[in-house]
Amino acid sequence: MLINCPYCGPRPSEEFTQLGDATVQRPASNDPKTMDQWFDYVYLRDNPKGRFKEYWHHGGGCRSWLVVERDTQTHEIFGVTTARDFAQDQKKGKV
Amino acid sequence: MRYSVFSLLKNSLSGHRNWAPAWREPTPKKEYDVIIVGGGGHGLSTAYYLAKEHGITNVAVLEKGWLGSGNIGRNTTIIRSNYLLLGNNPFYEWSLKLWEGLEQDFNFNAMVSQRGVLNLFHSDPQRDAYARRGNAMRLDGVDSELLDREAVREIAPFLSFDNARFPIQGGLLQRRGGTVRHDAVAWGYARGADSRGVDIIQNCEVTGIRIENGKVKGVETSKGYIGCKKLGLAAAGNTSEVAAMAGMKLPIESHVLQAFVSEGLKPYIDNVITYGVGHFYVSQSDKGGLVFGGDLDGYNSYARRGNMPTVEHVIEAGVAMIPGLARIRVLRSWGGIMDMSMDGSPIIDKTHIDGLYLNCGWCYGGFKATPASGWCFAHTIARNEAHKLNAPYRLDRFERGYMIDEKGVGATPNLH
Amino acid sequence: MPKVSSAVQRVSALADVAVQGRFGADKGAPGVTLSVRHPMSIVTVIARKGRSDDLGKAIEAAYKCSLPAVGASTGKGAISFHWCGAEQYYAIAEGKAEGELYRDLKARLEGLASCSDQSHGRVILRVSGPKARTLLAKGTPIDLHPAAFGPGKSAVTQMAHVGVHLVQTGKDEFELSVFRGFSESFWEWLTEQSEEYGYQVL
Amino acid sequence: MAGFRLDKGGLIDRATSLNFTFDGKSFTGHAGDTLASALIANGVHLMGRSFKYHRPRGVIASGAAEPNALVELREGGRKEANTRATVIELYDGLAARSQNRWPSLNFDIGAINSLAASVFVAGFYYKTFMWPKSFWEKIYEPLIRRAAGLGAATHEADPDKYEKSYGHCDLLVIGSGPAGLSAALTAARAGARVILLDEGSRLGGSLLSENEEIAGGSGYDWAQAAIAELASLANVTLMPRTTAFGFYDGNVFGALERVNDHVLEPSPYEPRLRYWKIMARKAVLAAGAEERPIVFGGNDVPGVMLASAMRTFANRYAAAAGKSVVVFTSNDSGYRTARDLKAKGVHVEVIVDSRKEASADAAGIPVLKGRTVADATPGKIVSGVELSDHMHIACDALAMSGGWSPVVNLMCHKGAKPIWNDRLQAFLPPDIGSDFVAAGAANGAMLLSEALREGAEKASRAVGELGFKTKKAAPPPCRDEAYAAQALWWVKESHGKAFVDYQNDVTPKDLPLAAREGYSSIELAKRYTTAGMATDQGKLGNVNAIAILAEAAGKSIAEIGTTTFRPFYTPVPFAAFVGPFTGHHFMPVRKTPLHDWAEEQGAVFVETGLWLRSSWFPLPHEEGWLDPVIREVNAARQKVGLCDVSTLGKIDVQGPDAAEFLNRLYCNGFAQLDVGKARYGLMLREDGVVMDDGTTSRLAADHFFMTTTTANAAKIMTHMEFCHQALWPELDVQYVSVTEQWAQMAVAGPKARPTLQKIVDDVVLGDETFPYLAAKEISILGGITARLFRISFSGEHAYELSVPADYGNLVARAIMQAGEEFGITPYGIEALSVMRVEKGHVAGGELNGTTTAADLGLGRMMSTKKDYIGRMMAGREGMVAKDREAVVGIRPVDRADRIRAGSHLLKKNDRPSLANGQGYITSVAYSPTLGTWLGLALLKNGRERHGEIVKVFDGIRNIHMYGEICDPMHYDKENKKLHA
Ligand SMILES: Cc1cc2nc3c(=O)[nH]c(=O)nc-3n(C[C@H](O)[C@H](O)[C@H](O)COP(=O)(O)OP(=O)(O)OC[C@H]3O[C@@H](n4cnc5c(N)ncnc54)[C@H](O)[C@@H]3O)c2cc1C
Ligand SMILES: NC(=O)c1ccc[n+]([C@@H]2O[C@H](COP(=O)([O-])OP(=O)(O)OC[C@H]3O[C@@H](n4cnc5c(N)ncnc54)[C@H](O)[C@@H]3O)[C@@H](O)[C@H]2O)c1
Ligand SMILES: Cc1cc2nc3c(=O)[nH]c(=O)nc-3n(C[C@H](O)[C@H](O)[C@H](O)COP(=O)(O)O)c2cc1C
Ligand SMILES: [Zn+2]
Repeated sequence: MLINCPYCGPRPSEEFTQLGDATVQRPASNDPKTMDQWFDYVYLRDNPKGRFKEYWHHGGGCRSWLVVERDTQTHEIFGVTTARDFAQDQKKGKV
Repeated sequence: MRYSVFSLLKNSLSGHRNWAPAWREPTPKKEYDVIIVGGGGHGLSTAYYLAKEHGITNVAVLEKGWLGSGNIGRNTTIIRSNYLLLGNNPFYEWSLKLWEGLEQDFNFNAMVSQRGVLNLFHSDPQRDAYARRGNAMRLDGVDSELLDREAVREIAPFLSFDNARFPIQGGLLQRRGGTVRHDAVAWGYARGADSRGVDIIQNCEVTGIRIENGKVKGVETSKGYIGCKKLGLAAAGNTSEVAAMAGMKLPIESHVLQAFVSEGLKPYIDNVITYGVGHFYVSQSDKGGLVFGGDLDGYNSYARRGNMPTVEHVIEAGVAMIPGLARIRVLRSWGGIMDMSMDGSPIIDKTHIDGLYLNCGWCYGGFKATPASGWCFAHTIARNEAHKLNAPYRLDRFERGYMIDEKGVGATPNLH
Repeated sequence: MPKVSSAVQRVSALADVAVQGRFGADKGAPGVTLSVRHPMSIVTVIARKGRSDDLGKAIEAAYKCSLPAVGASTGKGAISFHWCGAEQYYAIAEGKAEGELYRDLKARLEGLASCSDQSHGRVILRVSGPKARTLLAKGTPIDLHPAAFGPGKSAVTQMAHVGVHLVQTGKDEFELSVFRGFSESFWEWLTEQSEEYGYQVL
Repeated sequence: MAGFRLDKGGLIDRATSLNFTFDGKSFTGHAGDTLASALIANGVHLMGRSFKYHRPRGVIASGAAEPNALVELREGGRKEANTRATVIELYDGLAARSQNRWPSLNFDIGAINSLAASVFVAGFYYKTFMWPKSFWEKIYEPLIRRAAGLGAATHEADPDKYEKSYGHCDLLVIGSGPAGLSAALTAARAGARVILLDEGSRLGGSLLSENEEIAGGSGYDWAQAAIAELASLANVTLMPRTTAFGFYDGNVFGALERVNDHVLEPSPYEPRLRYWKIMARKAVLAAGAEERPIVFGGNDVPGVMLASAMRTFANRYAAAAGKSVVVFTSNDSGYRTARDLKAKGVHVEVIVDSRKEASADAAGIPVLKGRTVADATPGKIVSGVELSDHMHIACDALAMSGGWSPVVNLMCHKGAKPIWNDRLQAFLPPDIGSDFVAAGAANGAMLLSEALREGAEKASRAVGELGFKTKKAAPPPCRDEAYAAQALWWVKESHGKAFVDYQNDVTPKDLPLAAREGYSSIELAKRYTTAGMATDQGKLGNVNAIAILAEAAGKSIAEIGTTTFRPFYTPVPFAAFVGPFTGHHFMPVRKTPLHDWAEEQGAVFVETGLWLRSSWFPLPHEEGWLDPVIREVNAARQKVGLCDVSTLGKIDVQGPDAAEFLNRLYCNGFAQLDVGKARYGLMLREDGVVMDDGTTSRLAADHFFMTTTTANAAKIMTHMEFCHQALWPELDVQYVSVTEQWAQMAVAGPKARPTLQKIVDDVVLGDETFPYLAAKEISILGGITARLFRISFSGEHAYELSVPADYGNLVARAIMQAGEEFGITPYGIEALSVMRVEKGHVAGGELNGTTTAADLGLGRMMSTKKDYIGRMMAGREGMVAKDREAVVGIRPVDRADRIRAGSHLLKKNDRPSLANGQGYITSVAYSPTLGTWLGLALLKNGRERHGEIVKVFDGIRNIHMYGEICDPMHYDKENKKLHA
């Protein structure tokens, strides 16, 4: 598998590690009433068959966290952004 | 038709033209008492024990592909009960006990081979961890032995003792562990279930679950709607997808695990041996191929195939452990989809939906569980309550903070 | 600060390992030439949030050389800058006093970047010769063909299970830097892989 | 013709004779031969025995698909099993042995299995061997295992070298026949970077073995010219002896180059094999087509072979398969063999063509149309054939052709299924997009002109998509051989044993049996009969198996479909995937900056992750590990010790938000830490479990120096990057690993201060000037930059000193010198561990990935005033339950007993059972300070059980005793020594 790192260009997956779903958001509150949200964030997964946005870490390269959109059935990759940009968009409600 | 030497000889006289099918190819009935989704090891054994232990025979197993096409047909066939934690150990030991009498029970030679499982260790902390594990087994009377380097050498003199990057210090041995001919397990259970009246329906994909007033009514399938009173999910790597049909979101991710087989060889390795520093485990099939595997590819996947980095990782570890492998050729690689749970342990439980039961989260260790999983799941479905053995495998354990995490890596399924 | 006594010498991690000479296959001129650059001054420079442009200007002003773009190197005289991650650079210089480059950068880039001295943490190896590219292709997945790489390029990658910062410094000349602790192991790999071409250690 | 070697022609070098042995017998061949062609030229046909029935077998094919002629090759650590005689190039000194036979190839006892063939049908073993139960492992299985398998492999290590390399290209061309050459030429002329590879020893594909005409000359000459042109271009890499074995995501191809497999031993410095990962922007599969055998009685008798193989042996290797040949074909290509053999002076008795209508040129050889061969006479060499109408024809070789199957394998490796084509009676490659396309015979283009045209067209389109402009050029003119095929799978009139899958001895009766018993899908039938599961992976037999099963199941071939194509196209040696990372080079070794010093001090090193760490420093008279460890502990407790702790993870954390960042990472507070101070910090995972601990010091308002445990250093760095980049990108914080920049040493003991005082510049190490938890950048030895911390893992008055790594050994020596008068002693991680256990400091054994801060007795560190990773999940019911296991101390009741880590704890009077388990011992040490073994344990509700006597269960070592639970801090509870 080749991942096109926005910084380093296409690199094989041996330089990366994957962490899973990037669409879940860490809840902002520590209020016990938000426990359900936390549980959802830490434990539950949509686990889709098909398009999936996921975190990858370019540990064997520039050490950036990336968000890769990939098909979990075909492994086709549609796009890669940095986790930083993704998070900022997420916080602005864009994703 | 009972299988025996005599039936074989008798049939050979008639050119083997009179063998009865091992299972029927029935058309689905309108309704069943119990429908099991998934014709893998767990689904088939569940049906078998529902019929055999609970007398529930109006049962269908729905399989989207061919019988045994899932992980039961693609695993590295290792069975053992060398678990550490209370939630796991008694369950897997019960499974091993069932394996020990299985073939006579279902009249099919699945080649249960208790050739011993040896886990190597290479450091003091690893030794301590294995001592802890071995002691957990001994507490319940399960066989386990802690071997030192010389004792390991006696069993497997061909391991890399000399020029190793991580010298072998010893190993944990469970002699009752071993291997089983994987496909035959599916076939034996299918035949056993079928002969007790269970309908095994291949090429029948479940595409929807009908629920009314919080109660299961039936399933939509590629062969039309089929009603049922109870529905058990045993869809392994596809559990999330099927559970989503009932509106459930699970603590599960699907990951690919690869396995490999070498060209056929004369007897080369007698036991199952696992490496302690890289991910590698190997045994030799009765056909002569070295069957081996390693770690997950490390990314979510529903494709039953992996990529080269993992192939290299696994095989590098293999030769680090057994240098003699170098010139042996790897024949074939394939993959299976694991339902990786968030603590590495399975779930066998009722759900909040009346009549819907869940069996999933087997990660890469569910083959050895096949008998006990079916046995416990059948119990749970028949009695509508968990058996003592599967009581810890509750779905709500994550929410409540009672994980059964043997590896201690937390909610990171690709590390389990 | 008192002067470091002359008896106090930096010792390269490869001091005993990188022995000079001609090794490997004897096919005429060596296919690759290897050397250890030591002692060097190396400093990680990481831009403060939103200060990349100002950092570029400050570097420009202080060292008469621009901050490199992603995947590139720049250099002027004794100092060079190499991209090594998001808004992250190695400043590398030769012939400086202990800690001098670090103190210098830290003072000049106050508020614009965070600097950490890595002079001892990384070992820089030079690889050159007609087979340099073929040799490195045994380790890195980066396409080093002139159409894709070339002098002035800087990349971070992995070779032989070890993280490597890779810079092309000339047509057939590269510099690799690796963590000090791995350098001996990496050197063993590098020299073993060079054997078939014949190699010279300077 | 002398023997079976043809007088003229072929690509062998008659001037170079090579000696070799087969089963100990000496033979001679020529350069350019394969082992198979050389044996055939010597009149040897019997080369192996089959898997189940031990049938005598000879060569069937001439290349990679060969299922029968497998041999053991080479000796010692180089010995390899199952090598195909058809692909191993002959070299001088080659020694091969036949396999799976006893006592000899000629007389093999195992052949009696044939007598019981009527019982040994598909799946018989599932129905038998169940009684008595105990016989399986003792008797049946060992028997089966010994009978099964093929060659015997060595357990010795391989002395050869292996390499890995990456390749890059615009266009990868797999196969160098007419289609591949024309693809490569087209792309290369347009300036694209091309890699052309072929598994053959020479490039040229079928043009090396067929009589073709291209551009007015021979196909061979055209190929040579094309190869010469390609070789002259800088943008082309030619790779003969290279097999593309797998197609992976991202258009990455695995390939295996046999650099030195055609010689007795690789020359020094050179690898035997090179494993390639080729990243191709585009790729063309020009892998040709494979001829199919026909299933009839005795289709495995030595002397029966594929028509194309017989042709190849004659044309390329100048080896005649026999003196009187019968050709049996269902398509035109059999005629080609007949003509070529005749032209070479080999007598062809007759062509038997199953088609009633056929118009191919037989060159005057008699043709029996609409007839089929039912049986070849059994034996160790064919002596004649019997047609279905009982006509008998004598011969000593039989060429068969059942049609051609495109080599689609690689295009199906990602799961796409090939598509059945009725006209060609073959499976064609699926359309999987424009990055990887097929051309030539691999694409079902069976004519030479089509192959040449398709190669050019597909390459042109592929590189065109990358922006290269190709010149339109008409393909060179050529002579086409007609190709028309008719289905013929199985001659049912056969009497003798017929084989679908040669190696696994699958017969055409096994498949209907499988269907009858319910194993009717092709995948189930494959597993039940083992058809297609042998070393050739059904390259020859699968289509026949599918067709026979289709008929039995009453379905069409298209409905039945194929089994799944998987890597590896041909089997790949383990060593190839390993490359140089073997033995001691399996993983890189990481050495600390104090390694040389430690070595001087006689350290015994231990692998800790990738690091080598000093575990103890034995004196010459000391044996074992306990004595030195005791001595080292005593020295540190009573005098002063020096320990290398450079492996700790070290991270420079800087920037305006550095404090805030740490505050969110650690469960305890860091925002208020004073400059010049160090603090112990604890990090949780998001699920509330403890992840790591370490001391972090504030060197400046915006500069922290963080340390992590050795084991978690990389993980913590990655975790920080995640938290910063994905969770809190708004923070202005910078951090970088400086683990390798700093040599770090612990100086501990009552004399640590005076020792260090002698080497530091300008700092007075008094309790006021440098109190407990002070942290400062200083200089030592007259100007070496250093960082000094007054922290202690041992519980003694202690310091940690960081100095730039290149000075590490020197500084360590200087400290030794400074401490000499106080009796300074180096201590290793064993002594370090003893002291931390004595002090009850938690480490790896307790931070086991399931313990909470509270379990470790650190619950009060969890701040209630801030958000931090893990805060919420740590509050779940099960995470705060009262009966959780908490850290306690433990000592044997009988102080002479030795407790061991991994022992379980039970209530004093409870029976052993896992359910009764109360916890387990996590760490132990022999404490010279207290004169007893002691340890730490995790015990249910442990904090309230100090003083309780428990049963210590160490069943696996059969050692049982009683232990006394106590405070984990075994020693100096008041921390007097720390502050001394
Ligand atoms: C490479 C590999 C190696 C392994 N090694 C071992 C090992 O050595 N030891 C061990 O103990 N375990 C091992 N395992 C794990 C073990 O194989 C699995 O945990 C276990 O087989 C899972 O249970 P199962 O047999 O019921 O699953 P499966 O056989 O996967 O059964 C699930 C079935 O559900 C079907 N299904 C899914 N969705 C639907 C639907 N919508 N409708 C109808 N049917 C559906 C699937 O087609 C499948 O047949 C390994 C797994 C793999 C892949
Ligand atoms: N009737 C017949 O006799 C008949 C039938 C089919 C094809 N043909 C002829 O065969 C020729 C086909 O030409 P072509 O170029 O398509 O094929 P080819 O057979 O000439 O070349 C294919 C090449 O691919 C190589 N190859 C296959 N798999 C490989 C792999 N995985 N890695 C590396 N190399 C691999 C083979 O070694 C071979 O050299 C035409 O001339 C056609 O007329 C004849
Ligand atoms: C224990 C075991 C042994 C196997 N042995 C062989 C073998 O000898 N030959 C072979 O071709 N495949 C063998 N396979 C692999 C199967 O052919 C097949 O690849 C695997 O069951 C996955 O199915 P799939 O490739 O059809 O998806 C084996 C598989 C397993 C699980
Ligand atoms: Zn990158």
